[in-house]
Amino acid sequence: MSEADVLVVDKVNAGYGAVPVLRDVDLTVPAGTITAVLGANGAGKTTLLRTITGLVRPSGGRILFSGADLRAVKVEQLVRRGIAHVPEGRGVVAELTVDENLRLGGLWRSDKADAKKATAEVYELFEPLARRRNHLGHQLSGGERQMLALGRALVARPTLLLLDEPSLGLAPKVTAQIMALLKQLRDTTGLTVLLVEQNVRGALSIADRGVVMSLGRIVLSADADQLLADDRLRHAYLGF
Amino acid sequence: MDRFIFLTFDGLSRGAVYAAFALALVLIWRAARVVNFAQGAMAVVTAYAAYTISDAVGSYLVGFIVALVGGLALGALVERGLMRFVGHANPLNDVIVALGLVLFLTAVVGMIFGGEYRAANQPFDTSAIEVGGIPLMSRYDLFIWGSVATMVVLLALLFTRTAIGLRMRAAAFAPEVSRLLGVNVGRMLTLGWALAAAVGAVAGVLILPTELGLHPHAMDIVFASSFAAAIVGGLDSPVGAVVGGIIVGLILSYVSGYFGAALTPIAVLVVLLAVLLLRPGGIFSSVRARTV
Amino acid sequence: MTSQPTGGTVLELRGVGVSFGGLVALEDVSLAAAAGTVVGVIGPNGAGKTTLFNVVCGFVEPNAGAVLFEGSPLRPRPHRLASQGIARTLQGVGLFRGLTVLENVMAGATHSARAGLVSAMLGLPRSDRDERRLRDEAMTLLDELGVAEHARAWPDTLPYAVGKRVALARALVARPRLLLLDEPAGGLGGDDVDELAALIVDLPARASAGCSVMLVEHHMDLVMKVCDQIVVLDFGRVVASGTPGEIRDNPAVAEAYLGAEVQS
Amino acid sequence: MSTTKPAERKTVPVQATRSRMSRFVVPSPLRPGEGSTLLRHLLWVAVAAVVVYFVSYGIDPFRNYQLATVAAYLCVTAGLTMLTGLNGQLSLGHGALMACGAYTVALAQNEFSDRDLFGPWRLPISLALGVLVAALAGALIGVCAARLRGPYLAGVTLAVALVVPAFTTRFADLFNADQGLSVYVDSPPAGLGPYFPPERWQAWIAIGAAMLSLLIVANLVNSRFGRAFKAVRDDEVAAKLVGIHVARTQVLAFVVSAGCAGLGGGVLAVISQSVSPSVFGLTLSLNLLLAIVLGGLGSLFGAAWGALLLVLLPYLTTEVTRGFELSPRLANKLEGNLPLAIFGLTLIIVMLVAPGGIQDAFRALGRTVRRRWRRT
Amino acid sequence: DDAPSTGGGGTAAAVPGVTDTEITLGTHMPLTGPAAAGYSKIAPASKAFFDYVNANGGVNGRKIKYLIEDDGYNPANTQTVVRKLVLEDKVFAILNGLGTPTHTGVLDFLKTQKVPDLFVASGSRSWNQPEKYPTTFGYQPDYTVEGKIIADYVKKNFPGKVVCHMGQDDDFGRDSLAGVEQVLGADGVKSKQKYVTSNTNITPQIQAFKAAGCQVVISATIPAFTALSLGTAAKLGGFRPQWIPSSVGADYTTLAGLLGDGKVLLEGLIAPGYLPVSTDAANPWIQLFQKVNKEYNGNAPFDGNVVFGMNVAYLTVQSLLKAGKDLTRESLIAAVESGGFKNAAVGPYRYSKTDHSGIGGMQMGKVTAGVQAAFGPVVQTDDAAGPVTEYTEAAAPPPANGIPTA
Ligand SMILES: Nc1ncnc2c1ncn2[C@@H]1O[C@H](COP(=O)(O)OP(=O)(O)OP(=O)(O)O)[C@@H](O)[C@H]1O
Ligand SMILES: Nc1ncnc2c1ncn2[C@@H]1O[C@H](COP(=O)(O)OP(=O)(O)OP(=O)(O)O)[C@@H](O)[C@H]1O
Ligand SMILES: CC(C)C[C@H](N)C(=O)O
Ligand SMILES: [Mg+2]
Ligand SMILES: [Mg+2]
Repeated sequence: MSEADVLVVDKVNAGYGAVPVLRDVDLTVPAGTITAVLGANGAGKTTLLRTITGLVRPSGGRILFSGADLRAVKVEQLVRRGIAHVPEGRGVVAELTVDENLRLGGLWRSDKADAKKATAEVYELFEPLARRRNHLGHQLSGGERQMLALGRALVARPTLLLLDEPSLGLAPKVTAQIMALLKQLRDTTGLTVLLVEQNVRGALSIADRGVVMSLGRIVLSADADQLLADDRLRHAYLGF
Repeated sequence: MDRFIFLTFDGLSRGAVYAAFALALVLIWRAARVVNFAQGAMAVVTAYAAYTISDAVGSYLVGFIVALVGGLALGALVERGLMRFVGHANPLNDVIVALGLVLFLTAVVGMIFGGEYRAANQPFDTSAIEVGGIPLMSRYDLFIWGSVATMVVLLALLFTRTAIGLRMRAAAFAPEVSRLLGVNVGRMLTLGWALAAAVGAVAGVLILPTELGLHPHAMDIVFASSFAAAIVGGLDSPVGAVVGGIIVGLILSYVSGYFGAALTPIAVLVVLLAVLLLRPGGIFSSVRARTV
Repeated sequence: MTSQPTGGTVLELRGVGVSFGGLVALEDVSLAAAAGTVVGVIGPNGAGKTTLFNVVCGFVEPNAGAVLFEGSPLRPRPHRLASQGIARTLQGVGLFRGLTVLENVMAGATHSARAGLVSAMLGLPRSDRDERRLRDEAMTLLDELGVAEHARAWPDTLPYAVGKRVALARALVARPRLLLLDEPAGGLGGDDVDELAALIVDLPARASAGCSVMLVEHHMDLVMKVCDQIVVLDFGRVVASGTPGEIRDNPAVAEAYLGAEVQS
Repeated sequence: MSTTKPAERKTVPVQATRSRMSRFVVPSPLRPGEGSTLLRHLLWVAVAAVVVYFVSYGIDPFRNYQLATVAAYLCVTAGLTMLTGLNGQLSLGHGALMACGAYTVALAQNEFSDRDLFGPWRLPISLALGVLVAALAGALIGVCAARLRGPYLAGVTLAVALVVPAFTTRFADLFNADQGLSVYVDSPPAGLGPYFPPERWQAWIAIGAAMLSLLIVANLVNSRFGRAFKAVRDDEVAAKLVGIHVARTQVLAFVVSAGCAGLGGGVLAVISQSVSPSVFGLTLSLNLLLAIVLGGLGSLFGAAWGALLLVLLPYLTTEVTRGFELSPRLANKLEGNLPLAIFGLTLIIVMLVAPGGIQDAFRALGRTVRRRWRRT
Repeated sequence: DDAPSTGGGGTAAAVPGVTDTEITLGTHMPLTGPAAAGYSKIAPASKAFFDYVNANGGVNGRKIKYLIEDDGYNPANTQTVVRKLVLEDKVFAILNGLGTPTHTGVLDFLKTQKVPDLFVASGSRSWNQPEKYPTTFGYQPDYTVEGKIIADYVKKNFPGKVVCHMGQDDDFGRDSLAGVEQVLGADGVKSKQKYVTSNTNITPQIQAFKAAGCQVVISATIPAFTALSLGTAAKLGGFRPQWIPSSVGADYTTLAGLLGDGKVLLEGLIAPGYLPVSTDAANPWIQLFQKVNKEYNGNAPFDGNVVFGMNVAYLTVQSLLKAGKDLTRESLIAAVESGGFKNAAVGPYRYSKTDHSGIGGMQMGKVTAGVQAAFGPVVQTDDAAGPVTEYTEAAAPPPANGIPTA
């Protein structure tokens, strides 16, 4: 754990009701890096993100963000501290329009002008959204909703971005575009990203580190290049 | 013809009453996605407070303010103290708790104030202004219409133009996502309940002078008609509440006037069916949700 | 009744157009899927792929064109689809939360259930026999897909990949002659995708429920591996169609859909 | 680089969690290798009938009357919990459907006895007619209901609940407006002896009807139709895709539950020997809803708890408050209101502590006890 | 345990609800719900009077215990609570059950149980069917009798005026209209309007009266709708016909409370009554009831409902005394049928073996300067074609101690 670690997950246990999911999870995310969280379905990746943002209450352990324990912070305060979480499964408010969804992302910000600018950038990035500004969320296609959820997080201009399978349902071109964007944001603004992905190769291609989860534990944590390069590791942990 | 004109105006002034109360239902629906069956009982409670104080002070305005403030307080109290703790094992739990609240509130009001009807005084002359020998609307009716219009405009602005309105809507539809976006969902719910109860309370004091008077069940029938009005208009739309209120008001007036008061429930049912079979989400429902 | 047309065209769209208000979602779409093959539909987000499926299923009324199933015009109504021989899975999992896995799959066989209302209300042996038959069919299929052990679990408690398999089982139990899969690999991890690919490739040749497949998917590995033919949609129009190899080499497709750096 | 052993990869990664979960999974109603649904349910009915038979001898006439009322409500709640709990359609108008059954039974009984028709079959025939008429009305409402969802369905059914008095007033010659009709009911069969209390006979009739209604609903719920009900409730799109006609399924659920309501209404008419519109008002409809939710939505045991509560709760609250000695001044204010307040408060508290209803609470309790038991 | 649940009588020891020291009576009343307004005060007033009698030695040494059950004016509840009273609490008699639809439902039950069903609080004619319901007795003048009496008054005092009728859309309104038309003829009533309690907008009906040029409106309305009618009429361009409501909806105290500032509209209101007006402080009966109200009823607001309840209790005590020490259900019914009761009622009681209807006479009352007072002769009639005649027997004051004697 060092000064530069913006997020520290320390021996966290969590679960649903009586069912434990996360077991003694330790994870440190240095500022300005992209960490890919990988693992099979049901390994606990989503649960890990939800525990970090307090949607699931940990039964043990600590979660530190810039040194402050997040367990004492209310979920609705996180965005003000610079944490944005794009939940699994297109967290679009289906009854609001595209525009309203994006506005929602920047609501907490006092710099209205910049929020406007950020919105414009999102429209530029996801051109299908620009054509659907006044459509309701539920009218969108699967991929368009995913773009909207992502775009909304970007409007908030976070310092830590938690993404849960952002490539789900997106065309390869858009996925590549997003990966490139994340990389660019990391490099230019120092954004820290915790990226849960099934698209292992895509994720590792931009990530600094890769973390593999299995049965609620972190079973491997390595540099992304190393993971990609080492066939044996890849086979054992990622199955390709 | 005279009769028709008279009945039309009568229907319009009754419609204002239903519109006022339907607004409260629309508000709570938009803010918390519940049909507040306790809205009537809550309005009765605030009305008792308002009339007791306005009688004591001798000022209508004070009573009006008491209703408004009392409504805010009661709404917040009900949400903070009760609705917040209702489990969502199924969507009906809210309804059942609201029904329990109705029984409780009416009983308590009955204990404190007794079951007698009390006169509900009004600030204005209620004599209808006559045009060509046909009594049309009283100044009090106009006052109601004015109040309803003001509330509709304010609410529409609140919901569509302000950040708070956007937060309230988001919180109602997608609480978890909203929290992640920094919306204090709990506070939005409290606010929604408080506003709805305040609108309901104001509607209550506006309505009571046109009803039998104040008693623990004074809003029972109003609730049923207003619910119908809100549904006809579309529960998501404040304007819909007004249009629904007018439709229900007119139907009741025409049917009582031409066919007898006993038939009005049947007429309301027929209108509800006619409207909803054509537009299952009410007249002002938005685009049909894409399901696949 | 369920004679398998060999060689012919199982599904054909002729000049189908759909618009939502002012938005054109599909425009003059014509395509044909040969029986016994796997046809992939790909295209950018919002290109109209799901809408295309919705037209075939009757959820969306086209404002132009015709749909032909096994050579005869199809006036699709969603609830008649299963008995006509078409099954579909939904984006996501789409299981019935209040039914166990087994019941979910049994529900998939609704159109072959024969017990009448009266025998059901009275609990007559006729209804019991019917139920037993459905249950056996469902169990068999769950077993074939390797998820029989979850038969009595509730969908909410299933791992995602298992849920997707159960959804597939629910579609297959109806013995469709055409199976529409909407993003079957969405959210699946690497191994699971491979297993799914193997399964899909097998479908047309399966002894028990051989059927043609049409699938929408963004997972290019899978599409390239399983499809005999691929149709590319963009802005509601068919912009290319051909074998996986042809599509991969089509520069227009690469530009509109795959992006500069093609993911293999 | 950390060095935990790589996990074995399988299609089912979280095996351990899974199997622990599945212990809580209530077994599906279809157990492999089981026998006939009818026989199994008939056995239940037979056991219940025997129990009730002895109970009815052990209690006084008023308790028998209460038992009969519970049974009458049970006919209705069984159907309603299927409609609302399993099929997801909210009805605030089942009181009106009960009225259909009740008025039909009233008219039929009076007509048949005037003409001395059908002898011992008179009551069953009247009740059957009541069920039929209510089912027809249910079909009519159901067809409209099938297009509506959520609060819109609630609004329409609420309007249905309110039309009963209007009908009885409009057709006052037939229904005798507010005053209602008295219902001719034969006295208990002579074979039961001269001093057989009529309340016990009524209880038997009502219990018989309730068992019938439960039997039919239970059979249906366990059949493919029950599966279709739930499928439609959970996901209409998916239901259509598996070949379920959503609207038709919803109408079917409405018709069956309306038939049950008709039976309950008919039985109520028989045990109270009278029908009048205000019996079947909105209060009744709302009470029925209270009953099924409080009992445990979607469960037939829940329906039974609910029916029991509907009769016992008002009775008990009144009894409790009766215990207080009040000055006349206080009594004037509190009498009537105090029981109501307690009733309302009880509803709220039950909903807060047992959001899944009583049946669910018992189930949870049973689980805890069993777990404790295993541990010790 | 096969004993009959009925306690049809027999030896004194076996009489349900009667012991050497106590007589248990029960009633069903709307204490809660929309109909409770006003009516909820009746039973406590009766109970207060019983307490007064009990404190003075009771009836033949027996104290009266009065069980009040709330039915919320819902017939389903009435079914339950009356069965509870009879089967569980084993009351000796049901007294003063209120409401037509509510009480109609329990007539058959009470008949099979042979329970005396005394002084039903409603003016329906159903209670007077001695052959069919031998144990049931009415109390107040039925609505047809009342209609005839009002119409007769109108005929004599408002000749040539346009007469109209407003009625509740049930047998209250129907019977009243029948009585009115009996006297005035079917075309003697120009406009006939009906209202239902579930629809509080009666402007269309009042407008119809106005359009028809009604000068006298006879109304069979409950108090809330009497007040609403007056208020609504006043709003419609000062439409001020002579209102003559039924006694059911004419209690000044209640109406004034309903109208608030608008109570000036009550000036000149004419209505018949069968009991002394509650504000008539000079009446010795009112003085007695006020005293009881103060001492035993927590000094509840004193209105017509209190007078009604007290007088019912008075009549009950008279009946019990008349039934004698050897109290049985049969002896009580025989006592009531023997008739000849005298109390606060202005007219005669008509009870006999063949007549179970109640009070047969009424006197008109009028509001002048905010005081409702009776005037003119007491008149009586039947619910058939009989004429309306004057009743001349003078009213008697209560006994000095206020305790009824047989
Ligand atoms: N709400 C819940 N209630 C109970 N168990 C849950 C819940 N959500 C998830 N689980 C269980 O917790 C475990 C971990 O789930 P999680 O969603 O975190 O996995 P994941 O790694 O994100 O998988 P995927 O790749 O499928 O998204 C799984 O076994 C899952 O079944
Ligand atoms: N019911 C509807 N109302 C309005 N617009 C709609 C509706 N259904 C689809 N659309 C629009 O039509 C277009 C095509 O949608 P469709 O869902 O078919 O896309 P898709 O190809 O499946 O995309 P994806 O890959 O993102 O799932 C989208 O832009 C969508 O917003
Ligand atoms: C309670 C009565 C005095 C009046 C009422 N309308 C009835 O007849 O029931
Ligand atoms: Mg996940
Ligand atoms: Mg799609």
